[in-house]
Amino acid sequence: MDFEDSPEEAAFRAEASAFLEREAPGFGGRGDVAAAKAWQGTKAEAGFAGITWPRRFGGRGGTPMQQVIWNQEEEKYQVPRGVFEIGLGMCVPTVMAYAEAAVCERLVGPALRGETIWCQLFSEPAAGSDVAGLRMRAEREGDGWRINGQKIWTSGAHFSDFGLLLARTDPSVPKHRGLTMFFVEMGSPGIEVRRIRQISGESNFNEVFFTNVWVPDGQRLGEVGDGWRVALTTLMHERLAIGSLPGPDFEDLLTLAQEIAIEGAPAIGNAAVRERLADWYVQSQGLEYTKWRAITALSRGQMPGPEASIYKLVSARKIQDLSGFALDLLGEAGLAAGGRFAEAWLQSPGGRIAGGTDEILRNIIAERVLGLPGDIRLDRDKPFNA
Amino acid sequence: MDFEDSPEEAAFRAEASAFLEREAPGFGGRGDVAAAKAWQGTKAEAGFAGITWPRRFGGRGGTPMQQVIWNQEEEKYQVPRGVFEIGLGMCVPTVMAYAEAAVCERLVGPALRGETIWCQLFSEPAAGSDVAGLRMRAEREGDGWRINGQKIWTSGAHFSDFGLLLARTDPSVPKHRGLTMFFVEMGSPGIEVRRIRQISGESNFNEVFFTNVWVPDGQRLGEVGDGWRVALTTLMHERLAIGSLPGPDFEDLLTLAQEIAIEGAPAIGNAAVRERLADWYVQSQGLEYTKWRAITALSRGQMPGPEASIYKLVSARKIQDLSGFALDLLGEAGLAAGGRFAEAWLQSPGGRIAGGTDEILRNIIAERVLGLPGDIRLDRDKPFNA
Amino acid sequence: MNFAFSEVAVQAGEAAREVLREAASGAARRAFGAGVDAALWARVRGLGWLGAAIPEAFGGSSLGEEGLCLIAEALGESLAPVPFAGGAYVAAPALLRFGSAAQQARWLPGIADGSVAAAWALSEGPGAPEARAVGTVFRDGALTGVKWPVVDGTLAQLALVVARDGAGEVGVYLAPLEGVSREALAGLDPSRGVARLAFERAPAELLASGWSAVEAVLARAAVFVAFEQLGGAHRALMMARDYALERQAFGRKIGSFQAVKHKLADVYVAIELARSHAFYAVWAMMAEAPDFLRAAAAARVAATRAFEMAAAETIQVHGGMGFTWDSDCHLFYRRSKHLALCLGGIGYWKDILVRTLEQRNAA
Amino acid sequence: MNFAFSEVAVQAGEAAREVLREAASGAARRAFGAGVDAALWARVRGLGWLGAAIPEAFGGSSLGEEGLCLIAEALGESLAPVPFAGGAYVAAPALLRFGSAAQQARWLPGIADGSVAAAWALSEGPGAPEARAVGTVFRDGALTGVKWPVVDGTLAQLALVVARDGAGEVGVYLAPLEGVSREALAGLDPSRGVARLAFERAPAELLASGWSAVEAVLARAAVFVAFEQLGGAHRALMMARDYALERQAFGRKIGSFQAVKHKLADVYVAIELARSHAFYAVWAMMAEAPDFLRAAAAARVAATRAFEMAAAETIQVHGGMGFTWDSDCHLFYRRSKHLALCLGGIGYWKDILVRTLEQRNAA
Repeated sequence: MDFEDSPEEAAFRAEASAFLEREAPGFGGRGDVAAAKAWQGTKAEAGFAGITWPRRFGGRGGTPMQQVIWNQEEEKYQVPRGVFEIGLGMCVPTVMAYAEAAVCERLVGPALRGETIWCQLFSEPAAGSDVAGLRMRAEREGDGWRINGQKIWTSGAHFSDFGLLLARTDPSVPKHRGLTMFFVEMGSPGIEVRRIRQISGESNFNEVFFTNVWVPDGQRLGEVGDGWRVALTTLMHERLAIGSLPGPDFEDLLTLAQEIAIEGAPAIGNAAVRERLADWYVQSQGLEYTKWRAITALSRGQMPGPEASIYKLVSARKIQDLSGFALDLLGEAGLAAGGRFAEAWLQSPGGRIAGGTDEILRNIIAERVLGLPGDIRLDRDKPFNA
Repeated sequence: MDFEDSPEEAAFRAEASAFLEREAPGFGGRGDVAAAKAWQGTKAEAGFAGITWPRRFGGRGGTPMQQVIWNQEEEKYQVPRGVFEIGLGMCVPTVMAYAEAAVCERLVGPALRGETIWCQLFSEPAAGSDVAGLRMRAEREGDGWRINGQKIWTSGAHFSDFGLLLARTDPSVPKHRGLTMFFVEMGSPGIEVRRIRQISGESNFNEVFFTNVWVPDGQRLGEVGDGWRVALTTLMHERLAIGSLPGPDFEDLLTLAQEIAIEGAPAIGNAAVRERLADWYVQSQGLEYTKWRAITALSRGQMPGPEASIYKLVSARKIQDLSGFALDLLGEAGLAAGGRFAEAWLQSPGGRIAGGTDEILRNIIAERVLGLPGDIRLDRDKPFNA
Repeated sequence: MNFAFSEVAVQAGEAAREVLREAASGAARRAFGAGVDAALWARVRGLGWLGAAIPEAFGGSSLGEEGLCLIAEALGESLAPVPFAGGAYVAAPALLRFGSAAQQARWLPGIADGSVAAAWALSEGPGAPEARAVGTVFRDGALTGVKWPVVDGTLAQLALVVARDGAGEVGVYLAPLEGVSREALAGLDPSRGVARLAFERAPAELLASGWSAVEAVLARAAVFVAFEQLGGAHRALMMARDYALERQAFGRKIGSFQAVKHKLADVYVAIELARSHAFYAVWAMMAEAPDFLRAAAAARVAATRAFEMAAAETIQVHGGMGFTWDSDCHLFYRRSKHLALCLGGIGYWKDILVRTLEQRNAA
Repeated sequence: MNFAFSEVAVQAGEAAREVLREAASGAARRAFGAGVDAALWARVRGLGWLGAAIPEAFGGSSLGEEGLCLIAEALGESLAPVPFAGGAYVAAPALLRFGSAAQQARWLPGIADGSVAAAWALSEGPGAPEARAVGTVFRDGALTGVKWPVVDGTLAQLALVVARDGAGEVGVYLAPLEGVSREALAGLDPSRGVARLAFERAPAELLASGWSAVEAVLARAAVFVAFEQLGGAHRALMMARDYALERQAFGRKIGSFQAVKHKLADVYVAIELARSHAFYAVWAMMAEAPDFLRAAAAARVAATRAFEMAAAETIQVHGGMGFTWDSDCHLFYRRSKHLALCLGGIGYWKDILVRTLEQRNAA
């Protein structure tokens, strides 16, 4: 065990760090899309975008470990990068895996340089956890497809240029077999984007309505009817992204408990508060160390497994419980609480749902890690329209 | 709301109380089967056995409320009565519901007077939560049945005279439809009883092996193939018995917390200990008040519903957690702990399983109280031997 | 034994539920920002519910505490955004328990007909209710100090203010709010209003002296609030149940998945335990039972937990739809926290519960 | 970055697991009452595991702490009933950290070859470890006092005894156990022996002075015990998984029910978090990192919770079979509590954890 970089890693870190020190401060704290695009362009120019991507697409052709090192260094700055996470993390890798060279040529470079933004159009009102139950119809018309239906929970659709779209091309076969993957230009006639307002009042998601949208067959990714397999590629990339959920942590609660009094003494002296702090420390720090284990596996060329599902399962619930407990500590004053804990408490129910519900994540762990059977499926072999 | 007896109830309570004051002390603290039989006989003679049972079978023909009042009064004495709970609470009521008058005549009186003890032979090694999956075969032979197979988890089989037996008479039909109910004499040739030792070292249960046991058709209860419906009668009586699980409660923990020190002060001053005490008080006392609500319903002629499943679900887990926490408070000394907490902690896993697992109880609440769908059943319409 | 509500109380509760089904429909959402739905409040005032537990001599209906509890349950179920609690749960019981004849005659009729909305003003910032945190002072017949947050503080005519007299003794004071400076605060539950009240030599008079009086007022209010919480919890559970019976995933109703079934079974259990405690607490209040404070604390702890759990898990069962602004789920989620905090957080009440157990054992 | 065990440590762990698969099979049950399986103990002694983290100069194998951790994991997985911990986890690390050259030379070789079984003698009855609870005194080169329970106290040759000197200062003393009166006590986990030791002017010498030394000894031991707990937890989970894949109910494998799947997923999560903490703690121990005490406390808390949860829920998944004497389930259940208590209960360690966070923030 050691936590030192290898000489190669250290060299890369130094290079990344020097670049960031020079360029990142100019983008610090900015959250707008224009700033994000500019930052992405700056990174791309310097060879720090698409670190593991092939050089022929403008990537660096580097190692997963270099990507981790880059992330560690970039995280030290408040640079705007969230708007690219889905596109560069999930959508464009799928394009690279399935599109012809010419298409890649045309799409990947601009995405990498931050000139275009991608969103993912999978979920539908009637197909959330059960994505394969989606209904959006794509019907052959000439040398393309006519698409009708509705998507939902699409992050960033309102500022995206392209979308990765999963649609049903054959409703007469079982649900997983009648799907096909496309990419679409979000500016196409017939696409309407509506913001969704969440509990917290923010709007991070959209509904996207398709009315007779025409998509040429050249925008198909993979074979007709093979969309589910293509989607699994996308979703695998989602799981690889061991992100962190925003929200207060035990450190914030520790601070609060040192400030607030219970019976005239700081709340930190209260054993019930201490127990919770200990429990949440164990969760948070345990997730952090688990990430280190995954990085170690990555650095040895192993793929992190579905163990990554642990991360969101534990931290989403923790944020809800911790922020709720902080409000409880505030007592009546919590009624008028703005700030970190109140915001987190309002956002936290979404954390337990978006990107895989608690229940789906437990299923993934039980099935893919422990090898327990899948839930009984009555619909697996039935024609979708039966 | 009031908690006073009606005049009739008060009169009954006075009568019961006078009898108990006179007779119960002689049986106090005795746990052997002979004492239990003698106590049951004494009660029967005075008209306090089978309080709600018809007079023609030696019962009192009384009201459910009188039964509750009797239980409240009897509980004040440490009289031995556990060995009759299953027989008089579940088995004999099933006999009364399904047997012919002559058979009832012969069986019910002796059971009520404590001359005979009954046990319930439903569960099998491969049929625990899924009782209807049982395999014990009963095959027609002359004017009776030849029975082979194994039962398990039979409380009191080793001192019982009769058993209520559910067996499969037709394996070619779906599982619930091929069962038939019988009663058997436990002394019949071919029946062998073996004690099962539990985690705690005690033996409260048995395995019962049937090898070519012959049972006359006159010992059948209900129609051939109708055994599942008969069994539901028995199990309904089980749920009506809102018993209490033995084990330490928040009062015991309160006492412990007042005795043990944490950092030089009684543990009761520790907020983490206080929180748990409060939580367990809420559970225990909440169950007690819930029982009062059920009794109120009973006194109005309503049947207590499957809400009674709450009782065991909450208290079994509580006993495990509470006794484990008490051991934690003892610290290293817990390693050598005998006594109430250690015993309860060792017995508690059984409490979460016997008489319906936590999982089955949650299913019952979800399905029968909330009206949610049953689990998907692939076996319901399939022949048992398919 | 009769551990059930009187027929007349049950009827009052059902009538309230019936009225609110329409009258309160959508009201919580309409009240966002305002903290009250004026039309609904007018309706509620007209129905006499505020006086349910106030004697007829003071303009009440003498329905009794049982009736008020079941009305509270109906209000909770419908998320009614009205300034009901301060008068009906806090001020009226406090006046009836501690008030002089003159105080009762002055204030109870207005509370009963809703012309006087009342507010509970204890908190002076973060922390649990406790005597040492009271900085507001009463001197020469007037109060000086800042209270926040005060629920319904912007619109109330009367506040029950916890303050300290010249000798340092804490007590509950009756303070008419004309002339008191008020500032509306943004609340966690925008369908209920909270405010900061700055008393500057504001005229007031003593209602009851001693921290034990403060606790007694809180305990009575906690019982009624527990019924509001039960109502909210039950409704949240039913919403989840209904959605689980309707929503399909993987070719089946999501209510057929054990993850959903067992979650809702656990919520049901929490609600039923809380309901039993609340039943006992109202009986103990009416009977002036010696264990009333403990009973109230237990009801408060159980009901708070039940509503918070029901509201959070209802969102979870609703999935993506559950965390949208347009779903009603978050109205319950917000209200569950509002009610959890409005009389002091759950830790405070757990501590009272254990303290009363210790006192019982010491006695 | 390399957050993984060295190849040599991994091999040592795998070799230990290989040996124990047969050698420890059924041993825990055979040891019931005796608290040790003599044949297995002889085997373990012969394999040199006790000296894994002891320098070769003292007869050890210099495999290092990493290797000892993975051996501990294998021992935990197999429930090996051997007096391993007192020497390998407590005494040897304590001697290496605090011992004089003479003390090391006198005791380490015997610990390494198993001729000296050691025991940790801190507890003097109910309660968490704390200096003020130490009543045993050291005076004129000898100890007087009663320690209980002492794990492996009946068979150990050496005890590390926490006592108080004439000046009232607490310290850790080395006490050979010849002549000390010992009484075997019935244990929660009868496959491990516990005893009451009565020291009456028993010769002893100071190893380390101060409560912080006691904590340092406990913290080192906690890291190794955490690996035993991880091993036990993992095995318990695998037993449940295997049973869930085999047992049928309602026409399907019980492992296809979400109630079982999600329960075991939660157990898995608890184990993996604990494993990550344990990894960090052994690194912090080897690196003498300033946050070692906190790391050890976190590993202890996480591993205790994981093993207790895994053992309890494994019984639940096994249903009726799980609570019979003949099932192995209760061996894990008992051992989980034994390990949870043997270095002080989880509350004590949570408190240390938060204390170290406070100290960090104050610094």
